[in-house]
Amino acid sequence: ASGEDRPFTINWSTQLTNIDPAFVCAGDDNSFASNFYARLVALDTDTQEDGTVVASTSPDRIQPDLAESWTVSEDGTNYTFKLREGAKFANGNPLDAEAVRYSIMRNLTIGACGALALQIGLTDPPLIKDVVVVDPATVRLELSRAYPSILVTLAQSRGSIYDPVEIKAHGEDRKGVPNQWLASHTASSSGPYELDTYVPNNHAILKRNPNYHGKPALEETVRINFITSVPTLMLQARRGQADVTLGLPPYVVDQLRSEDCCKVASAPSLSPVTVSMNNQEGNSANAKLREALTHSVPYDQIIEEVAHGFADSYYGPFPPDVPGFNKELSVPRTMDKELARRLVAESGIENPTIDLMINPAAPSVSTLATILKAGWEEIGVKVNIDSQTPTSFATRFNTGKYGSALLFEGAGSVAAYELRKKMTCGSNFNNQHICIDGTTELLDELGRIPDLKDQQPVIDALTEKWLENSSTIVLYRARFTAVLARDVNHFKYSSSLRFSEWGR
Amino acid sequence: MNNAETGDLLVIENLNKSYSSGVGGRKRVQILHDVTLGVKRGQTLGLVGESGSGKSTTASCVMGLTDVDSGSIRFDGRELTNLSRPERRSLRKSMQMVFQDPNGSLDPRYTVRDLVEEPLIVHGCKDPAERRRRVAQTLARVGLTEKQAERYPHAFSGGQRQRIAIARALVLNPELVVLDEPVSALDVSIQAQVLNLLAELQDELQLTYLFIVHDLAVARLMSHRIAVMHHGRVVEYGSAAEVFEHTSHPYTRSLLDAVPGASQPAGEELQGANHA
Amino acid sequence: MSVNTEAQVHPVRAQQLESILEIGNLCTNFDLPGSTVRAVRDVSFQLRPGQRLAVVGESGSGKSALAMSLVGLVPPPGRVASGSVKLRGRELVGLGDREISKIRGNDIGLVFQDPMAGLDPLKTIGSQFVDAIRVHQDVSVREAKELACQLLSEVGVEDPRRRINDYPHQYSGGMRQRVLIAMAIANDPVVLVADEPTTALDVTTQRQVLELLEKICDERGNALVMITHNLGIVRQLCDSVNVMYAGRIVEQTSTDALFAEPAHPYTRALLNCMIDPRTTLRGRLPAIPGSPPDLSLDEVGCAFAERCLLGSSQSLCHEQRPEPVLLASGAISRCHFAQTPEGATP
Amino acid sequence: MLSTAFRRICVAATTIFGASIFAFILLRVVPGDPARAIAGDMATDESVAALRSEMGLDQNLLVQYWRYVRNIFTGDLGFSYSTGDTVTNLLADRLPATIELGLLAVLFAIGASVLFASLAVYSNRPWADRLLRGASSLAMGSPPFWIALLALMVFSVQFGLFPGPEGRLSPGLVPPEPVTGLYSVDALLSGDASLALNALWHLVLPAAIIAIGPFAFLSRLYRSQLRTTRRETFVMVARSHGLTKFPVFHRHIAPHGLLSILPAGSLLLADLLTGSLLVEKVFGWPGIGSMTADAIIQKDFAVVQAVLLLAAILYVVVSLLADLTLTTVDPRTRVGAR
Amino acid sequence: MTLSVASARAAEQRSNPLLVFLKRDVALATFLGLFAALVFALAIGPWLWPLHPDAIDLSNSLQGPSAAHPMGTDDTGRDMLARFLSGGRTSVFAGLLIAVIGAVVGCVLALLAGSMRGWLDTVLTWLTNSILCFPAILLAMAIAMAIGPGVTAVVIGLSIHSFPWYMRTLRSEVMRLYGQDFIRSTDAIGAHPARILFRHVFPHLVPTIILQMAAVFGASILSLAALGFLGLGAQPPTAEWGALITEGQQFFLTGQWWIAGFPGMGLLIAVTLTTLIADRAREVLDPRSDAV
Ligand SMILES: Nc1ncnc2c1ncn2[C@@H]1O[C@H](COP(=O)(O)OP(=O)(O)OP(=O)(O)O)[C@@H](O)[C@H]1O
Ligand SMILES: Nc1ncnc2c1ncn2[C@@H]1O[C@H](COP(=O)(O)OP(=O)(O)OP(=O)(O)O)[C@@H](O)[C@H]1O
Ligand SMILES: [Mg+2]
Ligand SMILES: [Mg+2]
Ligand code: NI
Repeated sequence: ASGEDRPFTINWSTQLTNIDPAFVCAGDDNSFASNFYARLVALDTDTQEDGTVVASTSPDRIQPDLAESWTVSEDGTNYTFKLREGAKFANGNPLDAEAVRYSIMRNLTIGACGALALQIGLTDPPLIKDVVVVDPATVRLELSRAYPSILVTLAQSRGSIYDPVEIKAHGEDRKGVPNQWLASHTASSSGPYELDTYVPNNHAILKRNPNYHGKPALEETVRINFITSVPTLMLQARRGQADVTLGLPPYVVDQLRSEDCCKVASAPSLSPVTVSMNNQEGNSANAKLREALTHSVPYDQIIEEVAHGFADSYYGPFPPDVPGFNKELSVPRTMDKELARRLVAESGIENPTIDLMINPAAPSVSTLATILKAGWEEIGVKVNIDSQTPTSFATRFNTGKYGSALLFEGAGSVAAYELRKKMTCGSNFNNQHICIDGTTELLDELGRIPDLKDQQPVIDALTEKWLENSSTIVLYRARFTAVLARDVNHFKYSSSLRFSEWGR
Repeated sequence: MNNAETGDLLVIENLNKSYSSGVGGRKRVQILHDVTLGVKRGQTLGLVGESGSGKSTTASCVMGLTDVDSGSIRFDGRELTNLSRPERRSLRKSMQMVFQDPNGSLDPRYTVRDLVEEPLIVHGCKDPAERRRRVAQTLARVGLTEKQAERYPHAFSGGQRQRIAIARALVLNPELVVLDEPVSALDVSIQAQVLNLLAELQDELQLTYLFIVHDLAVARLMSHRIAVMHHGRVVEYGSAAEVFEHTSHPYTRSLLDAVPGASQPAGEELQGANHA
Repeated sequence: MSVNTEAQVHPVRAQQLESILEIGNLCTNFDLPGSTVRAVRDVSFQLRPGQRLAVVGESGSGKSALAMSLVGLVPPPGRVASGSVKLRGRELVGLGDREISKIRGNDIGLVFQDPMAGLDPLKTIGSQFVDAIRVHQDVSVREAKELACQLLSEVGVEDPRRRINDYPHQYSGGMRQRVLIAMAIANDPVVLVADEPTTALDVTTQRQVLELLEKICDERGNALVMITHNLGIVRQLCDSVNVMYAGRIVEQTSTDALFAEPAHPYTRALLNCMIDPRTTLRGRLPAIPGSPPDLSLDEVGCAFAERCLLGSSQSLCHEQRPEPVLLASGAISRCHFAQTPEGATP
Repeated sequence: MLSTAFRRICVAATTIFGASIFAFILLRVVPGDPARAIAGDMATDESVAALRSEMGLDQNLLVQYWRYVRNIFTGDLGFSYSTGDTVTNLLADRLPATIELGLLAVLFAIGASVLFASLAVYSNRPWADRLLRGASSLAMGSPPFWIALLALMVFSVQFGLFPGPEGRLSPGLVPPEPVTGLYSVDALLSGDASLALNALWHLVLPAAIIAIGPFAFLSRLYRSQLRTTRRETFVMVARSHGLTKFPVFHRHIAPHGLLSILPAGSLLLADLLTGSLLVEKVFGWPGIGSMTADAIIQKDFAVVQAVLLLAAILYVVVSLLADLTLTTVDPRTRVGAR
Repeated sequence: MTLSVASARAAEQRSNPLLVFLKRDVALATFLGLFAALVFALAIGPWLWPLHPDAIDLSNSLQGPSAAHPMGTDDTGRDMLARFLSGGRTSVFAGLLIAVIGAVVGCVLALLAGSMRGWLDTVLTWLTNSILCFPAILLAMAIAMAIGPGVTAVVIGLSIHSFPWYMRTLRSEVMRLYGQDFIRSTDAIGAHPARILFRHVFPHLVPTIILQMAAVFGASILSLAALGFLGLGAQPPTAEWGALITEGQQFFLTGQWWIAGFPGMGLLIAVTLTTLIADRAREVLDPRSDAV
């Protein structure tokens, strides 16, 4: 079939679980929901050599979106946004300050992932104290402390703005019991697309939103097929039945790159592949052992064989491209068996064993687990691979009830957020239970510095602590890849994918 | 109907038996109606009647293989109908049964010796040598050799199998043997062998037979007394000669007349009798 | 019965001219894995129009196999191995399905032993009847039905017009057998073969069915081959008898001769075994010792020798197979001693 | 007769009752907290507790069971958190796809098994029989998901004869106006023959693969029934009346064979369900099978429970129907039987 | 009754069943031989083929079949022959386990239900029917989902489905046997019910049990593989044929057919052989019946 007589088709290897922006945790869910909701501000973009447009997450380069302009108070705690006049939801309701207030408050109070991002790991007192409607075109965000990266957060799906009227019409939210309707429907769109049809785990059809205040979507209609079978994805990509194929495993991307059906867009992502370890309990609480483990992983081979080159290496609490990343500090660890054996001996644990929790449904996980197991057993660490279904994997991981877990992470795009989330002692969200002396003070200090450049020394100090502690094993940072049909000329990557700037 | 004479080994009085049938077993079909019979010690009672008239059911009741509805069965003066199961089982030492189909009534997985030995084991004969002796003796009595005893029932012809079944019944030296159509499944040429054996054994061991059969000729040949059953009732009961020569019930007459090759019967009589 | 005085002339040839059905050296085998059951062994006889021939013998002697061989219906793995079956001079063995089907039902009617299983339980009596008629007669369904009703009333089914639409399970065993008989004679066959038609029936019903058969043969004048192991039936219904033992016909004789002067020791033994309800008194019965031979083995000598009062002691009987001998009485007997004084006359 | 039917229905009802208890217990007593699953990983403990009481999970099992049954009767099968939709909607969405596939598969299975078994038995050639048995044994032993992969590779990738695993229609085609929910039928109804063909073309390969299991099972059953019937006396009787081989076969032998495979209807259904569970996944078919497979991986209790119950009810109902049909079709058990 | 050929054969067969089977039935002997060879090869796999199923060799990944790796290697360079053998062991062992567990439980319940009758029979029949109305795979899936995926869960799930399956057939068999004259005749000699049950009824169930075990075994390894394929059965790094197919599934279309190809073939062969053996055995055990 030629690409002309069908809608712009995206084949996506994912299983969405929820499309309520306040509720979603996973990156793919976020991306999908992003298409239907406007945000106050937008990220700036760079164009790569291969022509792919990549969003930058630097807080210094935030662009206006629904908010035409904004002012920040001296102490960095009050943000006042001036909204675009006449913006409307797809159903014609006004897209005004009240809608903004309602949406942000909903995300904050729902008690799920949405709140997490906005509140930096549910700190006390909450980061966002209040959202105030000044007039229908003006809204003020009151923070409890300075946090320059709040704009970056608002530029992503957590800043989604939806129609309070329609949500209320479909059942109020109650605490802990979310509006079930929103889980598989979208409230009237404020974003570039409207959701026309949605068959979970099967397909969705997106229609251009004529009332969108920004640049109209490139394609009138976008069809998204949710296909998890790799052969299907590959076959359809080959036959030109999909314009964009997302989520293909690297070896398939590698293979397709060499065929003339398609081209490959790739961009540095914020998705590290790590082995998270419980820093407080079990054998993995032993820092020497953790360090030993980091030194007996065949990094090069993994990047070569598993990631097929679509990866970069680094070692640190957050990946490159997150503002605040320090290249000097984040030197990748290397395979050194001698060192590793010595470290195991120093750890004082006899016949160490660790449990490696995996979710075998995710691509390449089995392969990675196999490689890790082999590598670690060589230095005398016995590995029990513990397979879990996606749900119980997520539950166990998020509640911190695991030894170590192989994980494809989606990192936040804000360094301070990442550090807080990962290093705050006793936080529910510090699911690795990393608690190092002195970090609390450093984190507090970080919260008092309004400017990113001034934050850097503190970030570096925290990073060093993290490194010393060998808190996590970072295997690599995966590059985002998309296989595009030959005639797709517009493609933009950001951590919350929006399809509106994709097209032929 | 004659009442059972006193001094009979087995006395059946007013036996009633019904089976449940129909939806959820709600309907009950009465199979036996007030059956009253007696078997004299050392003699044979022939029980004849067409198929489904309740002959086998009577035998089952006597053996205690099914429960009765009402009535009494006395064996050697002992009431059987209210016995407990273990008592009933131990009583079977002196009552045994031979079934119609010699192929079906012998467990094909047992050798002849095991089959004949089983009643002894069941009734607590612990001494293997003693058991062996009695098995050998019984087998010899029914005309089977020691060598044949090691074979399985399948290796025998129908007549021989029926001998095995008889040996199994006899090994406990019972007083009463219930024979449920023991020759009906056999060919004429073999039938005589078994009938002869049964007659011999009765003379020799003073056995009492309740002999169920539907062949009138055989009944007459073997029985001292005959009872004719029809639709669950005893319609005729008396000594063999009485029943055959002075047939009182029309059904018995029709049975007698229907035997092919016998003298030609009158058609009218037939019409009247056939309402089955 | 014409008696041929030339003792050594083959019996088949002797009555060739007038016979309607002629069976010559018929052998029927069941091929089992590893062995062959030779159920019918070298059987020859012929049937004249109107003759009523009984085939008697104990169970497993090959009676049914013989009956089936006549119309080529031996169930697999059985097959007619050799020999011929000639109907009015036309060879039936080896005919194709289509050809022999024209004979079945039309020239040779067959009645089976088990009336309960003989009718398709899913089809009405009428439709099965119509099928049976229309294969041979070019009539409409209506006419066929009409004919069927006539036949049914002829065999004593009351209210045939209503009952013809009934299903077989609505008929009693005796009535089913009547229906089967009616179907078998629907196309006026010249030969009616009845394979133990009454064995499965009650004594009283048995008698009625026999009378029906007798009536039919009287009225239609067809030949009858009656297979039975009941000598009483033979006496009542048939004029001549073939006695089978272990797949062979050991005696061919007339009914009268059979009862008066049985020629073969087996026949005599069989007669002895009959228990007459009117005359016999309790006592020792003359039994035939032993049991019939295994038909998958080849017989050496006379198959009956083991059990024979005469032959068990004779080495001749154990070593040499007896040939059929024509006796003065007109009977043909397969016994070495058929003509000895003891054998020829009682 | 009526009371027999009534009794069968009662038995069926108790069976379904048992099955519902089983399904309920299975997914309620075992470890794992449905509320946690629904509320999401990041949910706070209070919100999970709130949801628990909302869902009635804090009540005793008997009450829970009662609620569960009551909900079923009001058409509320629960909420599927993994898809964010009610289970009732999901089923309504996906059932037609599975039904369409299943119907064609049944057609294939019955057609092929009746045809081949008839041929093998009718021809009475040992080699034909051996071939049939070999084929059915092979079919019995073939893992459907693997065959599906193979078939995809051969027919779709190598030869391009059939579409790839792209669902019910070629991408971009608009589904017909729903009437029956079966695309091929609906397309015909709306007069779009090429759309109907496209739908059929997508159906053929998965349906054929799903049919393999039922084919194995049915062809064996039918063959053995034919062979048993062939030995029946009434067949010999019909032959003795002069009917030739073919009329006897199609008038007497085949009806008995067909009648006797009727009771196998429910087993066939179980086979079909199993097949579609696996094959739909490979073919990306938007039906119940792939939905269930996903739901199980996602630990989506509500969906699994609903599908379990649905399968049980279907099974019982189909066997009941088969039973009742058998009693009406078979004259021996029909009204008026003496 | 004459001493027919069939019964003579039956007698002969009882004297030494296996030998006589094999002598008479070349096909059965062949199938049994092949199956035995397969099982034997799987059993002695580690000695037969020295490579370890979990030993990775990244420099040798995705190699096609060769002398060094007769079944090729997977994406981490593990030897597929070693994995095939180890996977087969899992499959076959789990299949056997399910067949045996089901047989034991089902047989005990069938004997109970068939001999006691009454309410016990009613309850057990109800239980049987209630469980059997779920398709086996669905039930096993639900159980695996409830107690967490893995071979154990699937074995439990499939056993829960297999025991009623045994029970249903065995119960009716027990009922049938109790109606038979040889059981009644044993009752008539005064034998204790327990003796009748264990010495007479049970031995007659054995052929049925064996045939059913063959069927359950075949169906179980297929179901096991199906669940492995769906990600609920054997979990990595355990090799199991179904799971191997899943692992290889993604490579099927890129040309590395051997990863999923051989395990699928293994399944096909093992189950087909089981079916064929059961068929033939049924014929030999009961020459009149046709295989269903
Ligand atoms: N277990 C049972 N349940 C219901 N009805 C039964 C049962 N056993 C026997 N009957 C019925 O009881 C009646 C008498 O049966 P019984 O076996 O006593 O007859 P019979 O005289 O021995 O006949 P036959 O000569 O055929 O052996 C028959 O109508 C039979 O259908
Ligand atoms: N299908 C078969 N397979 C193998 N042997 C068979 C088959 N049918 C019949 N026989 C054998 O052929 C021989 C003759 O059988 P046939 O049925 O002709 O005997 P019969 O005289 O009719 O006996 P009955 O009086 O019992 O009907 C028997 O030894 C029997 O075992
Ligand atoms: Mg009886
Ligand atoms: Mg016969
Ligand atoms: Ni009467």
